Amino acid sequence: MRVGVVQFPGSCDEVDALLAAERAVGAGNAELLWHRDRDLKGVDAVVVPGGFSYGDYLRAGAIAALSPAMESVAAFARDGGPVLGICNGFQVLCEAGLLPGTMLMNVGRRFVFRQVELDVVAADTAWTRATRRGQLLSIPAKHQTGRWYAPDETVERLVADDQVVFRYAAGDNYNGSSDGIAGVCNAARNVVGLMPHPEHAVDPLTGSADGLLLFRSPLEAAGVA
Amino acid sequence: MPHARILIRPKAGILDPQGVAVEQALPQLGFQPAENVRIGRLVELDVADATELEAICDKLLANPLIEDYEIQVDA
Amino acid sequence: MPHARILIRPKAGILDPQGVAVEQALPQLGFQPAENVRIGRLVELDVADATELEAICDKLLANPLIEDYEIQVDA
Amino acid sequence: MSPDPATTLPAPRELAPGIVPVGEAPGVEAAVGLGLTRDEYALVVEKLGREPVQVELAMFSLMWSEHCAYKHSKLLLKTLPTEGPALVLGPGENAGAVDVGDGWTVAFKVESHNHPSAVEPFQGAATGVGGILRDIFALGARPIAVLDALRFGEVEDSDRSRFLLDGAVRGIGHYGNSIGVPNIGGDVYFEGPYETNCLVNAMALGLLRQEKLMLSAATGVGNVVVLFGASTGRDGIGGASVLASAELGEDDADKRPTVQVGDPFEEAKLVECTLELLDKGLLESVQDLGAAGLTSSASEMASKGEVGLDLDVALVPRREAGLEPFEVMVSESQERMLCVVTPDRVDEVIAITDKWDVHGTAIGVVTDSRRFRVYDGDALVGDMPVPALVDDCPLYEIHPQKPAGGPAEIYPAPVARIAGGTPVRDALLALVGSANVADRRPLFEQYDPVVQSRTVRRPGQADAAVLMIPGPAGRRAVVGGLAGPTDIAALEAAEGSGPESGAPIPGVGVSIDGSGRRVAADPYTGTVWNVLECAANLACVGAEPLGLTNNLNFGNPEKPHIAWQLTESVRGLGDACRATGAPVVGGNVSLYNEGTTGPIYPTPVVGMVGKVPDVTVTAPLGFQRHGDAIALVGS
Ligand SMILES: Nc1ncnc2c1ncn2[C@@H]1O[C@H](COP(=O)(O)OP(=O)(O)O)[C@@H](O)[C@H]1O
Repeated sequence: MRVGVVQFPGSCDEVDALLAAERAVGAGNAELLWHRDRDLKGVDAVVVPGGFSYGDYLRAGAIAALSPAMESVAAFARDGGPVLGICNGFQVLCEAGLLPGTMLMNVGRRFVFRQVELDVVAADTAWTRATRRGQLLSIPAKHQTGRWYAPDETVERLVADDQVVFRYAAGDNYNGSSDGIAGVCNAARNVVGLMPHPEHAVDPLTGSADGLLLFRSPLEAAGVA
Repeated sequence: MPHARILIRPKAGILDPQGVAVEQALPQLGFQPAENVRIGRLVELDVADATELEAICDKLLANPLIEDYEIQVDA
Repeated sequence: MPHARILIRPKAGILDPQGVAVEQALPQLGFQPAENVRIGRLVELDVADATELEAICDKLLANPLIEDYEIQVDA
Repeated sequence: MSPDPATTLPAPRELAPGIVPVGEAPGVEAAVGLGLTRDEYALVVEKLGREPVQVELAMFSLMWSEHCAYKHSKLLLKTLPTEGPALVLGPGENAGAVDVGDGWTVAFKVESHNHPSAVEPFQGAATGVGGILRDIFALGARPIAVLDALRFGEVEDSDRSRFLLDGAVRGIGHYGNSIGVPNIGGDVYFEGPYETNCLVNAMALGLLRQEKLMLSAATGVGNVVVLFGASTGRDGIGGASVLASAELGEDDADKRPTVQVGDPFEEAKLVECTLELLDKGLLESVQDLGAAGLTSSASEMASKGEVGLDLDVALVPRREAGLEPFEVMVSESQERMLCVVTPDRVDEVIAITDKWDVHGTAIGVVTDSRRFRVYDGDALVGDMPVPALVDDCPLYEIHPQKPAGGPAEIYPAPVARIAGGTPVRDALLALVGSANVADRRPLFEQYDPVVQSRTVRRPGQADAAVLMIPGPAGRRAVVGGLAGPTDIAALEAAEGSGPESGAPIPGVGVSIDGSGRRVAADPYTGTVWNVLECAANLACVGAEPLGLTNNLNFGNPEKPHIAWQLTESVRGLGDACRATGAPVVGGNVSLYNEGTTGPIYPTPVVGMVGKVPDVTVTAPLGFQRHGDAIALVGS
């Protein structure tokens, strides 16, 4: 199993995502995909990492969503390929129309870093098969524009269709996301986005290893685990 | 090149924490209270072809889920 | 309450990285190139006393070191 | 796109004897307006053999400023110990560096951005972070951490101080968070003497293989000088605007922004581009553009390489029309780098700068003239001996005198916030709720402490921050290049290292400290304390000090009592360094920090780096388990 991590100018967490993926799928099995290239190099799963793609100017994720690499990622996703968007990457996937909703400025208006608890709501997506429903994951969140928003009708539909993948545990929804939603998936359940950073939770030495479960999940889908 | 100005506003009903902060700050600074404070973006640019502006807004400058826009082109 | 609109722009000569980013993105998206793209803020509000607006801009809404502003009050 | 080198690369120009730069000499009054003394101006005239023209006067006034020439502190700084067993690079380059083992080097430096932050705290603090990061990657080191030391007036009483605190913290966060360098610590104090002169000091660390260390000396006559990064605007020209030609009338004065605006996105690309250029061995030397812009970076590169430079300002990419040559030479536009390249590699260098969207431009050439010649197209607009610019500024002795009445003569007593007789319970609550004691979480929570996957102890978790070195990301960068697949786990398995192996994982501890009040009370002992506090913080995470950097924030050294504070403080710093075995690897001096209410507390900020043999056993802060014994160590 090979994982590709898209690298935009201004990405910050792409190397962390790469290392996290390697820990999960084996060394040498992850590589960076340059934003200007359409070639996904035959990878089996794609991570759109966090950071400030194109400086996050205009609107977080807006310019990155239109890059050549994202065109290929969209096609890959439509064909059922597993795609994970983290933080800025989640915003990029929303801007690209691959995931519902969008991100607004935190209610507190500031950038906040905090280790939060994530409640797994759906354990049957391409990126959560290694978790259990109701499991609490300790994962850092860090953003200024991380208030996930969708109109009420959309939220109701997502809840009904079981497309809510993560919620913030009580007290941890510091950005004010609709319905405490921290991550969602598409209808086909192969594309998942979340605001917190599982790639920063893959080693107990740096705080938690709970995030590894996400990176291991595509393996289970592929029947490798 | 025609000069254009695009006003981008948060859609009605969406919480605008910056607007709320301004509303709260005004009386504290000794000003009369204000209402319906909304903070958006202003994009000004010279374009070769003003008919492209709507597509530019839809595709890049504004997010229709959360924002409305208004295009003003100088005569 | 009179409705006012405040256009806040980066001062001439001040680096506007957002404008630069948009200017570079447009041709990449297949649009005609644009020039002098500047991105600022748009503040809309209803105020009790429109004569206070200038002071409000100076004190709160704009950063006079790097931004210019223009006040438009609806008749 | 790539130009034909034979026709377009700048080449040394023949200069007929007797040719002097065009233009009138602005004269001695303009020089005084720019901060030179009359004696210094006379010395410039002597060195040039004529009066300086506009570009030359602008350049001399910057190079001979306190900021660039250290005229009032250089003699004192020479007394500091700069040798140690782990030393890789001492003072004099963009940053200092120490050996942390296994061929890994950590470069680090602290720098102040006090004045810009007092004017515009968000941009001032942000560009402070941007500047110190450039110093780090100019050495070829990947920036791995930022720390910040902040001093403001009493926030409980002062709207202004709250505004400055808020802006500075947001600015530091904005820049560091956006560029992907973790902020792993700092300190903050709120005291009256900083009310009208806040301090914003930022420290950065970088990681590199020792053999990759890049110095800034320009070498190789005929080599090309390439500028890359942001285009040049009128940022930070403020002071030099007395030189502007008359056609710019009064009304236009406010069109000259003095505030530098930072663009972390540009810098993020600059980091990757610079490191790729160095990794591929394409550069002879590289230097960032900081204070005094092209003037100081180009002339210092020439001075270190003992060469001359011809530079054509007409080739410098501009952000706006109408910049005069002197404005290009002194502009402090951010996010720019200058490098020296052999002519055959210019195309390749420019292609890599294009890949990263930080387009390089050849603007000059290394000569054997030992003169810095500035052209504007065909016109010669400046011609100065490099040593005169860089080395010949007079150094001044300062005249210390201890204030007879002690510190009380200089500083008002701090405000008492808890009245005598307050019940203990209330006093305790007031104390823990007071600005100087309260939890710093609301502040450091605005910074990303974990990006790059190296942070073992982040703010609030221990007395010093702890990073794994090299950490998985650093190891990968070196083994395979970040873009290529690399077998880290296999490497770890082969070495018997890695998280599951149980083998020790090496790292560094970092701390930054500097209580000004203590130094005001007793400059010598207070400074010793600051160093010892850093060392003690390191000890708490099991780190052995390897070296330190410092930022001397003081008032006007021409005043005898400030001269005394500075002299005593530097004496304390030297003694404490010798005692802890940590040499000074670099630093910065910020003088004339005086507001309307008098001088700031003398504030030597100390940043110390130590080696942690095994980060897996560093103890966190706080009592861990019920039933553990509690011991007090020391007397
Ligand atoms: N300006 C700052 N930037 C980043 N972290 C900070 C800053 N000020 C304080 N901190 C962090 O907050 C924690 C507590 O700081 P402080 O009260 O100064 O503790 P100490 O006295 O143990 O150094 C430390 O981890 C420190 O690194």
